[in-house]
Amino acid sequence: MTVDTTFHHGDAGSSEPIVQMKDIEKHFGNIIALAGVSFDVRPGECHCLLGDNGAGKSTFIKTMSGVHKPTKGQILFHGKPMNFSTPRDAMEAGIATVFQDLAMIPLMSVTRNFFMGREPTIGRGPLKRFDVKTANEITVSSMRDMGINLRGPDQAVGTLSGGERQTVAIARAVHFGAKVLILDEPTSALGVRQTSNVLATIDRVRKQGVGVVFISHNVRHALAVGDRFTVLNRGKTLGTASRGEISPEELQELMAGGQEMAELEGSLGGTI
Amino acid sequence: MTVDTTFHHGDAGSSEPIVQMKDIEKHFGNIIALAGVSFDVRPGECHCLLGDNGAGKSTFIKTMSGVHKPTKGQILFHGKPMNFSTPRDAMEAGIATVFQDLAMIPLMSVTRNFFMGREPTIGRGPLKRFDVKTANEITVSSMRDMGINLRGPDQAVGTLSGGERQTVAIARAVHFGAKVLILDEPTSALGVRQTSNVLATIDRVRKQGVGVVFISHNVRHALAVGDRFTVLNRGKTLGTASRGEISPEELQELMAGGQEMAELEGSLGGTI
Amino acid sequence: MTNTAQVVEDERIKSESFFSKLMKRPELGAIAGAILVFIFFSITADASMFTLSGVINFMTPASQLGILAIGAAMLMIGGEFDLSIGSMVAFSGLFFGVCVVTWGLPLIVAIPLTFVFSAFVGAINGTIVIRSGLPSFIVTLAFLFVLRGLSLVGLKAATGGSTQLRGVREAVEGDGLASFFSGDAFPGLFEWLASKGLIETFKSGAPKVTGIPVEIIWFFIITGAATYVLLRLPVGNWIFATGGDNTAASNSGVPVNKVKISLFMLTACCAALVAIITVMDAGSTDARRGFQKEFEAIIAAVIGGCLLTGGYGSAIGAFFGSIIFGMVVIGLTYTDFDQDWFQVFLGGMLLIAVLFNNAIRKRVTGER
Amino acid sequence: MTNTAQVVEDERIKSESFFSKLMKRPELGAIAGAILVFIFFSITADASMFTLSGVINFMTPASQLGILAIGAAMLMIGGEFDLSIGSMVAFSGLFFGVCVVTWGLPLIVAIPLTFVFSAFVGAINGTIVIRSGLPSFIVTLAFLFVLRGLSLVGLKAATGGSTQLRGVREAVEGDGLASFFSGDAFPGLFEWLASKGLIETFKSGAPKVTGIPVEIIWFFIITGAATYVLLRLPVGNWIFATGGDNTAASNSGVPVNKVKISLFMLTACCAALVAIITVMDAGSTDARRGFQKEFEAIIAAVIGGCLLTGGYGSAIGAFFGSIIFGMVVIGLTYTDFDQDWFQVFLGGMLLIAVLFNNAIRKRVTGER
Amino acid sequence: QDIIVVAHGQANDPFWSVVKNGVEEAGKDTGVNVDYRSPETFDMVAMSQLIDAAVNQEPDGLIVSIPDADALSPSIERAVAAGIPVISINAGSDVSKGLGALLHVGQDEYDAGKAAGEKLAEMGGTNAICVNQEVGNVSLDLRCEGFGEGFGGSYTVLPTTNDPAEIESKVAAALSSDESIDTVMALGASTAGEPSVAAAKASGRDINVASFDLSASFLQSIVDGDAAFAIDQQQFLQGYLSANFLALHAKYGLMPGGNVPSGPNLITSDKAAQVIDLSSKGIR
Ligand SMILES: Nc1ncnc2c1ncn2[C@@H]1O[C@H](COP(=O)(O)OP(=O)(O)OP(=O)(O)O)[C@@H](O)[C@H]1O
Ligand SMILES: Nc1ncnc2c1ncn2[C@@H]1O[C@H](COP(=O)(O)OP(=O)(O)OP(=O)(O)O)[C@@H](O)[C@H]1O
Ligand SMILES: [Mg+2]
Ligand SMILES: [Mg+2]
Repeated sequence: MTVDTTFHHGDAGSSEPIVQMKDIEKHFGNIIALAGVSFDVRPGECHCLLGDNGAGKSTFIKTMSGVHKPTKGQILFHGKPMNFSTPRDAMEAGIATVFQDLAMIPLMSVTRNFFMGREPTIGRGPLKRFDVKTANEITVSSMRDMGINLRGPDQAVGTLSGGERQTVAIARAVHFGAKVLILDEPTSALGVRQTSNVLATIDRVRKQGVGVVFISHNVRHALAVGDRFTVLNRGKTLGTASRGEISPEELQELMAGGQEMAELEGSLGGTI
Repeated sequence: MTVDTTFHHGDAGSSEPIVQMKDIEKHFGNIIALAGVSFDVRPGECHCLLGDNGAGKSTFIKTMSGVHKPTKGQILFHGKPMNFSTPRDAMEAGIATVFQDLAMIPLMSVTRNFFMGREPTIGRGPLKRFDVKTANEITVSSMRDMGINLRGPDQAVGTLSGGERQTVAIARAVHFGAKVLILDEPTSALGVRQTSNVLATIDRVRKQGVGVVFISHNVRHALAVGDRFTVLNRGKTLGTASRGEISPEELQELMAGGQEMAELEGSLGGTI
Repeated sequence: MTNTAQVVEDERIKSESFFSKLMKRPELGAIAGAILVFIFFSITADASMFTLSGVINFMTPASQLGILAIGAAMLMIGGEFDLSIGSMVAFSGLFFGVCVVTWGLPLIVAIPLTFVFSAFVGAINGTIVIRSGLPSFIVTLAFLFVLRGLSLVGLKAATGGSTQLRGVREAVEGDGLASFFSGDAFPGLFEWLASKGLIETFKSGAPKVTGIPVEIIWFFIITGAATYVLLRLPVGNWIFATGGDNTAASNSGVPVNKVKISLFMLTACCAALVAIITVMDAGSTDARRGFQKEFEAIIAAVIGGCLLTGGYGSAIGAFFGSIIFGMVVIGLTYTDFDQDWFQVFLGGMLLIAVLFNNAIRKRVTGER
Repeated sequence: MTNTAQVVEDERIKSESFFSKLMKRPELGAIAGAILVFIFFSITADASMFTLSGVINFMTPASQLGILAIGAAMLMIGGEFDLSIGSMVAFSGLFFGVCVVTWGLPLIVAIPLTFVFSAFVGAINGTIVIRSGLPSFIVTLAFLFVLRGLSLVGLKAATGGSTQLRGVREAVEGDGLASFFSGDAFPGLFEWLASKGLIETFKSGAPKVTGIPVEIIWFFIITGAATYVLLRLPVGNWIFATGGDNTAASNSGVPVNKVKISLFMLTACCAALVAIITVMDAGSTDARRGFQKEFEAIIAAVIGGCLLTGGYGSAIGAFFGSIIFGMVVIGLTYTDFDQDWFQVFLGGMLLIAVLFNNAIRKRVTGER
Repeated sequence: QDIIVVAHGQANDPFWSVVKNGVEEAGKDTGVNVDYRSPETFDMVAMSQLIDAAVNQEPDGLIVSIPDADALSPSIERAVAAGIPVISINAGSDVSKGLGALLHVGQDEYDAGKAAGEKLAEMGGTNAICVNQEVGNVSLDLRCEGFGEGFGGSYTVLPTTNDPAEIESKVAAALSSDESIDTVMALGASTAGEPSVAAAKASGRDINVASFDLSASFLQSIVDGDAAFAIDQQQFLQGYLSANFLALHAKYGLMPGGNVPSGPNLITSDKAAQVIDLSSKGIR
């Protein structure tokens, strides 16, 4: 694996974890989605969460960001036991998440989606109101930073293309992610330009001391920005590796859950 | 670019196109999504449709599969002008599509989604009924072929993971795709194993003489299976290239719409 | 394709009791509420409520409501509403009455004609909804008013000024088809049972219950048929898909417009059936027949677990929903509560039944 | 962040007329229908309909309905229904009546007390909906019955057996606050105008219109306030988000439960306001006050473009929706149509207004 | 010349449709233009607005029913102030004069109920139910109250909806849960009366059923002996006479000197047969 990179990599293990999840279990009725997963994220690192489809990655990060209550297990925030009862609590603690389903309201405009729940205001007292102008400006410029030129900030999100929509969710999380930024397959619908922007953004916020949790099915993206790699399989942790300890092929095999894969096209060079 | 591959590649230009789209324009109110795009797909080839986010790829294939009516332009099916008024018409003509939003009903079971609109029946006359047993069997085995072991065919699609859901849509389209198979970013949420299965499947159906339209943001996936590559940008065609005529770097630059990209991590080796 | 549907044992699934599997089905969600209401009345109500005649007494209105509720439930599963069914009862009742009384048609002609006519009105409803893209709520609401108004106008025209058209009973007397749509079924059986002392009789020896009212039989038949259609026929799948997500269903090749129009026609036909039964039973029809039935039908369907947003529900749920509603409405007259409190109890019982239902289901299935 | 929101010229956007931009707004969708109805009546109705007194005459019921409709619209945008507002009008009317007549409280106490009480009932509604996860349709339906029943029981208790509580007008006479909630505003102005011959007078010389009924003023104030809240306040954004997709909103940090409960409290307060105004104006209250108003309020909101599925709509739409409904209901009495045809016309006019509305909007915005 | 009627009962209500027919016939006979209006449900607020609308059109005569004097008085007083001659019908005989109406044509609901109650008590009734298909409609509530007063024995109000099937079941339920009930008082013949007769018949007991207002089928039951009597307030007269008086008033300034009682009028089996035909034409 290449060592010379244009990205800085955080020093894993250097500091106290911001969020620590211990032996998390999550059951939906009779379905066991998580059967004991431990995980932590430290400031300034990018911790990749990898695994096969249905391994439980999304369920896990939803537990982390207050959407699900764990059936069993403990969540520590800055070392103290914490129980986020709503996503709002998690957000107020400084955790911002890009969910796999993006959590956007199709009928609402881009700006209104961007600031949903955390609207900037202008004026004071009873005249305090939604500052639409500032909001529009921030939205357009954040989107442009990610490589999307919006037709206008008042276009309904439902009429955006898949990648445009995903970019809104990422830009929003980056804008509000104070301490921890969780990205669930953020680049899945993105074009090449937008993807490179997102990877660069992850690197940038990491440098600012934010802890990043990055879920991806793309081994190469993970290796490009990740400091540590945790692999899930069928609701259990397969283990955590640090950057440089593991080769792309090994990682890919772990992600496939140890099962054999269809024969690969030569041009892919061994990784998908 | 590597020439030795494990995949067979169709001989582009060898036969009459199945579907031919000429100068398609599509406007939504005052928004111009497509400003004149021409495209065709021949039996036994995989024609990749590439382009930046918001370029109009999804809008284009929706026009092709009868969801949208083009504002201007002509659609030829086996050389004859054709006007699909509903997706059902297109399906009956042998076009199966995996839409980017998957077109699944969250509250319905996997099997019921799989066969939605084309249920297998058993019995005759007034006793003709939905053959649930066969349907379940086909669903479970198709999903297994794609690398997903379902907990049960009666799980609601809404509770599946992102990748599991996408696999249902792909398996369904493959099952019903008689002449043309359209895949809109089919691997975006898939794990490595499932992705390799999908790529192998594209190769398999192509060998059977089906025309495949494959949309992807992953240059390497496109090059691995594509015979021809058409790049869209801001609602217009940038041009079509055949396999071997174009290098990955060139293709990636076209896909980015000619705009510069963020500096890349070295380990990505030039392609995202 | 040689694999069987048999799924391999999966460590990610906890074992689940048969009961909990059962409670997960939307069909059976409403049963807990029905049992609760039953228990409530068996404690508080006069014993005569659950004698044979008492049961038939509350099942008759429940069945009339239920036939409508099942139509409404199927339409709701398909993602639309029909607020015009109540008015449709009056309107097709008028049409049927005019056929039989004014035009003197035999039932074999009048009944199919009434169904065709109602289905036609339903199709108009559906076509407007689909063509305009307006919510069915507002379109069928307009028909609620229009049909109710036309019933009044039509009645006055048919009777020369009165709001009641009578003489239906006399007109259909002796028509062989009448026994399928009015009165009681199996009178012979009940007489025999009475003579054996197996069912209650009046002092005169005549059975208290002379048969099962035909609407109850229709109610069961329609529940069965609707369940079969929803769960076993391709079109059932289409209905769920259409209601679950119109666009996704259409993109998957479901003929959503045909499905919706057919459902509007179906609800109209359910209304027509109720109209025919009640008009023949009462021997007359008036301008207020079916007043607010659309509302009660939707209530019954919702109690039975149908979602207002479409795509989820069941005919059996609507079946129990109608019985719950019917039992509560009639049951309170069997109790000693001051009847001024009727509506308070009605509301309270409905709420408790649905809450109980919900609580049981969550409890059993471990949902949160 | 130094970029401005000014978007660069984009070749992918066709230019759009100001009018078409306007018609895209949900606020103004209903205006076309209102104009159509206006034109219809200016042709068919008695000329007195559009005199000052005629306009005030149809604006009064439109305003009473409209105050409810705006509450209902906000709740619908937030993704829920309240079927209990009609009963709430009766119930809070009773409460207010009892405060004033039986307990003899001054308005300064009675009015806030009524609002607090109603908001409390609304909060119960909302809490049950959220805690149980049941559809608000069924929960508030239960309250429809319960509150209606309690109004009956309460009236009988308060009056010793009658279903009508009288004497409110006498009880509030001379109370300074009364003029904000009953009667006409600006009577002096109108008298002066009449004396100058600027407005119509009866033969006696008294002005036909003695002022603007307070409900009309309240209606305008509430429409303005609701529009401001929806479009300019953060909480407006939360309401749209909650109704658009509850889960997505919650995942994005919107306190959906608080939003919903507040909206239920708001609709209840709207009902209380209507109750106070009508009880003071009528001087009495009875058990059927507000009957079916929930239904009409939802109709007005839907005519005004609110989606039943939530997340879309506007207060101004509900404003025009109420005016359309009020104009049609009262307007028909200014025409020569026979009352028997009233419902047919009502339904027909509603449908045509909404269809027209829709057609214009599609035409103008180029949607298909 | 225009005469406007604003009543609290709907045009599709069997009782009020007869009033409407009376009004229309008077219009035909006298050559004036008559217009019948009512709120969509029993709604006093809406009714006062309809009166206001009528006043705005400055008709030559206004006919109103007054079930709630408090709620309607401002509107009626406004009509009187505007110089429109007003006649009240049906409900409100006690307040009619005070509000400035010229006279009242009708029957007091309470008195009619009392008359029915007395008659039923006379027939040996001791325990009754009063079937009310629209609880909260004050004029119906008054009928029940009056009935209770006249009847003397014990009675309960049975609240129902407008649905005949439900009414039949409810009456049957009430009868079977209380064996001592021997009298059923229905507040409307076609909605409540007919199903009550059916339920009483099915109970196999000997029960006196009486009803307010008329319907052909209920009258037939009286003839057949299944029902005791119906109370007819001859509401056709309320519509016909009031409209006629106002037409004459407009033409010649004539007006009778006092209230006209149109009922009560008990229709028992001896008279019922003659009435059936008229009833099925909407005249009685
Ligand atoms: N609400 C739910 N009810 C029942 N089962 C659920 C629910 N949510 C998730 N599951 C199941 O839990 C498992 C884990 O789902 P999850 O979404 O966490 O997977 P994932 O690792 O994110 O997969 P992907 O990479 O495909 O997104 C899946 O098999 C899914 O079917
Ligand atoms: N219904 C619609 N109304 C208005 N604009 C639309 C609509 N559908 C698509 N668009 C616009 O058309 C453009 C093309 O969208 P499309 O979904 O085809 O892009 P795409 O190439 O598939 O992008 P991606 O790679 O992100 O999926 C987008 O800018 C989008 O905002
Ligand atoms: Mg996931
Ligand atoms: Mg796309």
